[in-house]
Amino acid sequence: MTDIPRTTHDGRRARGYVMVFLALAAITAIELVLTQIGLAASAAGALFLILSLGKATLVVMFFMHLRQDSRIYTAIFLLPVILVLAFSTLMLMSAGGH
Amino acid sequence: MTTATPALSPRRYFGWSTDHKVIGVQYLVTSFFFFLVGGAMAGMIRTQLLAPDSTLVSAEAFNRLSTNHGSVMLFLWILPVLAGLGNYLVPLQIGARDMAFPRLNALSFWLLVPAGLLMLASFFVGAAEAGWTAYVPLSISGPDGQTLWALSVILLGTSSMMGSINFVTTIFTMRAEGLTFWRLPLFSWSMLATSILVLTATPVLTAGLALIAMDRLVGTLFFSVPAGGDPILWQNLFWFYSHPAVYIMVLPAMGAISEIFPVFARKPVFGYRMIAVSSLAISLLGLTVWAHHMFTSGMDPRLRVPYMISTMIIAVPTGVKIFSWLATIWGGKIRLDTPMLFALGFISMFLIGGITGVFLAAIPVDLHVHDTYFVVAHLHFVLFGGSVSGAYAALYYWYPKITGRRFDERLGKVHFAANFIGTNLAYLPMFLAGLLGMPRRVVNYDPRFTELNQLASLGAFLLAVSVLPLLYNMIVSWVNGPKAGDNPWRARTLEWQGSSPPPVHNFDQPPVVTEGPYDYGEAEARSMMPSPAAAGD
Amino acid sequence: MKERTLLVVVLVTALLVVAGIWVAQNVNLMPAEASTRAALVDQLFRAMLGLAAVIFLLVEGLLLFSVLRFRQPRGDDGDALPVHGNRALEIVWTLIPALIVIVIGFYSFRVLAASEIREENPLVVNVRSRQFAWTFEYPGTSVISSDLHLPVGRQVRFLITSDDVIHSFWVPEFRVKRDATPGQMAELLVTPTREGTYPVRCAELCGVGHAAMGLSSRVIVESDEAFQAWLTQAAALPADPIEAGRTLFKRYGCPACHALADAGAAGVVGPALDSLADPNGPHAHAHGGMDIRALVEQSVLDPSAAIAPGFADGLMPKDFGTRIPANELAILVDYLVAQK
Amino acid sequence: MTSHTIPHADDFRAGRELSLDHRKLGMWLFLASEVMFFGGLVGTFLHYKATLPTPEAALLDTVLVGLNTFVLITSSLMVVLGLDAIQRGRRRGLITFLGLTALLGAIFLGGQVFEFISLAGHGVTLQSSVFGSSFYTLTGFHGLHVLIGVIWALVTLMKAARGTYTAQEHAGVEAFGLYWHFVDVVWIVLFTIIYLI
Repeated sequence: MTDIPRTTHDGRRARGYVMVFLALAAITAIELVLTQIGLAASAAGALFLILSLGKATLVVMFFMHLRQDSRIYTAIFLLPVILVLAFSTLMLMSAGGH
Repeated sequence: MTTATPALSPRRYFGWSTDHKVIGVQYLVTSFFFFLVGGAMAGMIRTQLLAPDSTLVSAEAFNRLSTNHGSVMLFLWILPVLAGLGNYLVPLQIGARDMAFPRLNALSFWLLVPAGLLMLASFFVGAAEAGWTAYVPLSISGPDGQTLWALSVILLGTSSMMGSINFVTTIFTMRAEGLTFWRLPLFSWSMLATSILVLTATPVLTAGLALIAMDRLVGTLFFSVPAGGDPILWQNLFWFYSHPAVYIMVLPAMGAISEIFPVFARKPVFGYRMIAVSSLAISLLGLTVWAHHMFTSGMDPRLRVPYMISTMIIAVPTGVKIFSWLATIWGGKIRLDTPMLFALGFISMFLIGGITGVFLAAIPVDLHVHDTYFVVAHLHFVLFGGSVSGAYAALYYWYPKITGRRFDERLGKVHFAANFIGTNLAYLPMFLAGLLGMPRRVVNYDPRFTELNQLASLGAFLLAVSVLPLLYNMIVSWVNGPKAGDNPWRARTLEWQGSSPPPVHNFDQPPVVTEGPYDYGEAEARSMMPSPAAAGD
Repeated sequence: MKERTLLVVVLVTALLVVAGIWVAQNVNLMPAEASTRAALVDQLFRAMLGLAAVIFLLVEGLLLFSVLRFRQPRGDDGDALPVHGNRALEIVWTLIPALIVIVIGFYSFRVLAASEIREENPLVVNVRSRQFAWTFEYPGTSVISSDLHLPVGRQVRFLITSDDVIHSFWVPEFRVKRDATPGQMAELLVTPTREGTYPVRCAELCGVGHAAMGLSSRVIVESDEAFQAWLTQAAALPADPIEAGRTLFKRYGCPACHALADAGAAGVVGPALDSLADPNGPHAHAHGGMDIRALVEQSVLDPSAAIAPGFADGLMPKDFGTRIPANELAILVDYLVAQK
Repeated sequence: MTSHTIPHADDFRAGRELSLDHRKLGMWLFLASEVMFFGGLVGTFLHYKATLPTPEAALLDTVLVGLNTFVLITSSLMVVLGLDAIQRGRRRGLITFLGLTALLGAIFLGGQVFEFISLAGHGVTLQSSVFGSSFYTLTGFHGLHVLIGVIWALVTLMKAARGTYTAQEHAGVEAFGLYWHFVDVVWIVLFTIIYLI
């Protein structure tokens, strides 16, 4: 897969990956702590969704190289994600019409 | 200009081959076999419905016949025949030597065989009898064949998804030099739009079918009402795929029409970009409308109107396509060969399906006609009058390319006449039966609908007969039909520029494309030049 | 040349509009109009039919005209004029269908809203469906009937559910259907406007009896007096207690699951109830010091309390307590206890 | 198997013009369909979470699974470091990191099996309730994907050991990497909707 632009072959990229990893680990730790505190359900729900969105974006952008790859890959990944968000919201909303 | 193609033994069609042309023909022949199986089931159904209280077929057998008639026709005929056409033509139309993943391509065909056998085998253990829609809880308690049916459809979905991964990758990465997206032939555009739908919609049905299979085999409670399971959930999972599925089944046929009209009217396609964009618009809009199948079910009433609106919007790009086709042949020099006849038949019959689709989108009307014979007529006009006529047109149009032979024009016209009359005779009466109160999937009916059903059955029998000239023509002409030459229709798209049938590696040198696929009437324009070396002749 | 084509276009458009209006007013494909909703739906349907006729004639006409007018002249293998597109025309045939669709959408929305207006004091009818029969219950009375009787002119509020798989309650003459989904209660508002007898169809595949289920029940729309008369007659009980008991036994659907020779019942889902009171009969196990009358009443109101050996719990409906008025319960229990 | 693909000048020129590699494009398309497959299961899980609240949900041990999530995130780091290693021509580095990925994947699966056993001990099984069905199906399908990932990691490791991958040509490692990270992203979403909200 020779389409990734070559950056210089030093440890900079590896260090970048470790930084991303630390961020992911930190967010996960925060989430665990938050569960122990016992926040109000609705507030916690929104917060957790944002945190997990953050983690997912980090992995997709840096570990899966979507940041520097062609926009077409991003579009191919985003379309299903948007559809799943819409489908899940509808499934959450419609608890039957009665 | 083209090297002589080495004599290839027909045995290659029966083994594992990674040549997209062999796989294309394997798809076409296998799907045609299932077309005959599905057609036989339709024949039995229409024979049973000749009389209001006939006991020829038992209620249980009738439910199994109608369930599998629908499943076979949709999953084992329409999807594979269009996949076969796409497989054969997309690489040729874009100037590639083969698909991006040849082995994956062969695997996606060979999944079709076990899937088909599984569905037919279900008849021996009590076939599925909950309709092709397999609504729960009825499909949870059905005989073992329902599980085989679910596994068969999962396999077909997997095969369809593999095909789409191949199509999208091939179209994006293997186009010939100079063949930009705005020079891509419209059939390839339609395969691209179709593949987007397949990749986003099929997995959701696969998940739903997995839940049904687990409920039946492992005893999970997804759709067990006493445990709190929700039948509406299955309807959402099912229709999320099954409405895009009907666009998956019509877009390639529309693509074929967009290829045939310019050739037989000797005139460029009208509004090329609008047609290409319409395919994508239909594809994306198609993912937002699924719940218009559930207006009468217990869905959330507040959601009905948004679904009505998004469904009606789809009529606009469909209208754009139909008007563009009309404008294409306006002022043309029309030759009424068989492919053109079927393309014209497609438009006139698909139009009836499309218009009645808007009736069904209007909620108050749908609350009356949903799950009645009005819907049966609508779906047969779009699928049989539409997709199948389109597939027939494509088969006749590309027959010389695939076999190098000409088919018998008279038999083609006989097939068209019988098919056109048969379709209208079979399905127009059903509209009226549905409006007057005949529900769908019934083994017996109110005597007041007798005449309408007899007309419909007559049409169905004519359709059964109409397949004979097609079968005879396709087989006999391949063996000793006259040589067709490389470009009998003098078409300008890239697949017609090489030899017919094309060599195993499609093009001797990578072709260089210098102008659009439909530049008819340009005085100095030459057909899309396959390669610089040939520019001299 | 320009004027001639303009004239032709205007003429053709006028012709199409006239044809569309004629179709909208004269072609009627629907069954009798027997509800307020039917009138509204038929208006919408006829309007759409007129529009459909216009579009159909336009497209099929253009198709036919092109095929005849622009046939390839004999021996002329040349190409036609290289016309690739016409921006104005493409905009027109995108906007006009969009406009038509918006108008239809808005009109449909108004018809939908108008057909779901709640009137006060509707007649409530419970629609219970099971494999393969409809049962209509009139809350506040003990009337249970396989045919639906309705007073003309009064809004009916159907509460629709199913005991097993999905069915779909559809009266074509009312122009509406609603799925009966198990585990859910669906509401449907209909105001009958025309007396007469109409079929009740099942519009969702529900098994081998799907077709039969659509031919078994009818809705009878009648005057209010006739309806009240029917209601009281249906609720009436014979004077003789045993006769009354037998009627109630059948009315509440006991024969579907229980066998009882006296009532000609042959159900096998639940235990047979012949010689129920015989202490050393088949039901001796349950007596255990309980007075037989208390045992029978308990088994009707709370079936799971005592399950006869060899029979499954959870099959017998648990809501008889709310559905059977006290006086009728007493008659029924007396009837059962009288089975020696 | 008749392989007729004679070496041809340049099949994927059009792809390079769009800076697309056909193998990576194929992988992303496959992942798009996987997003929709898990979308169907997530939709089902959320629907029943909304309509059938159950005390059984309280039996879930968020802390244990939190650690398991940490294991999976670490394995994602191993994959990218492995990819970085081969891009710098260090085959040994790739082999080590792939081994660690497979190990961490196995640890994650072990953690899940442990959780399943403890839950089953509390009476929550596939057949016990709708919650049980939807929980085990969703986490089960994800676990299946992790298992396939562990096997794929080991296969890639063996091919690396045979010298299949070089600094110039390591498409197989990238494909595996995309798949593994995708499975990690799916878990990040599942962890949130099952355990956190």
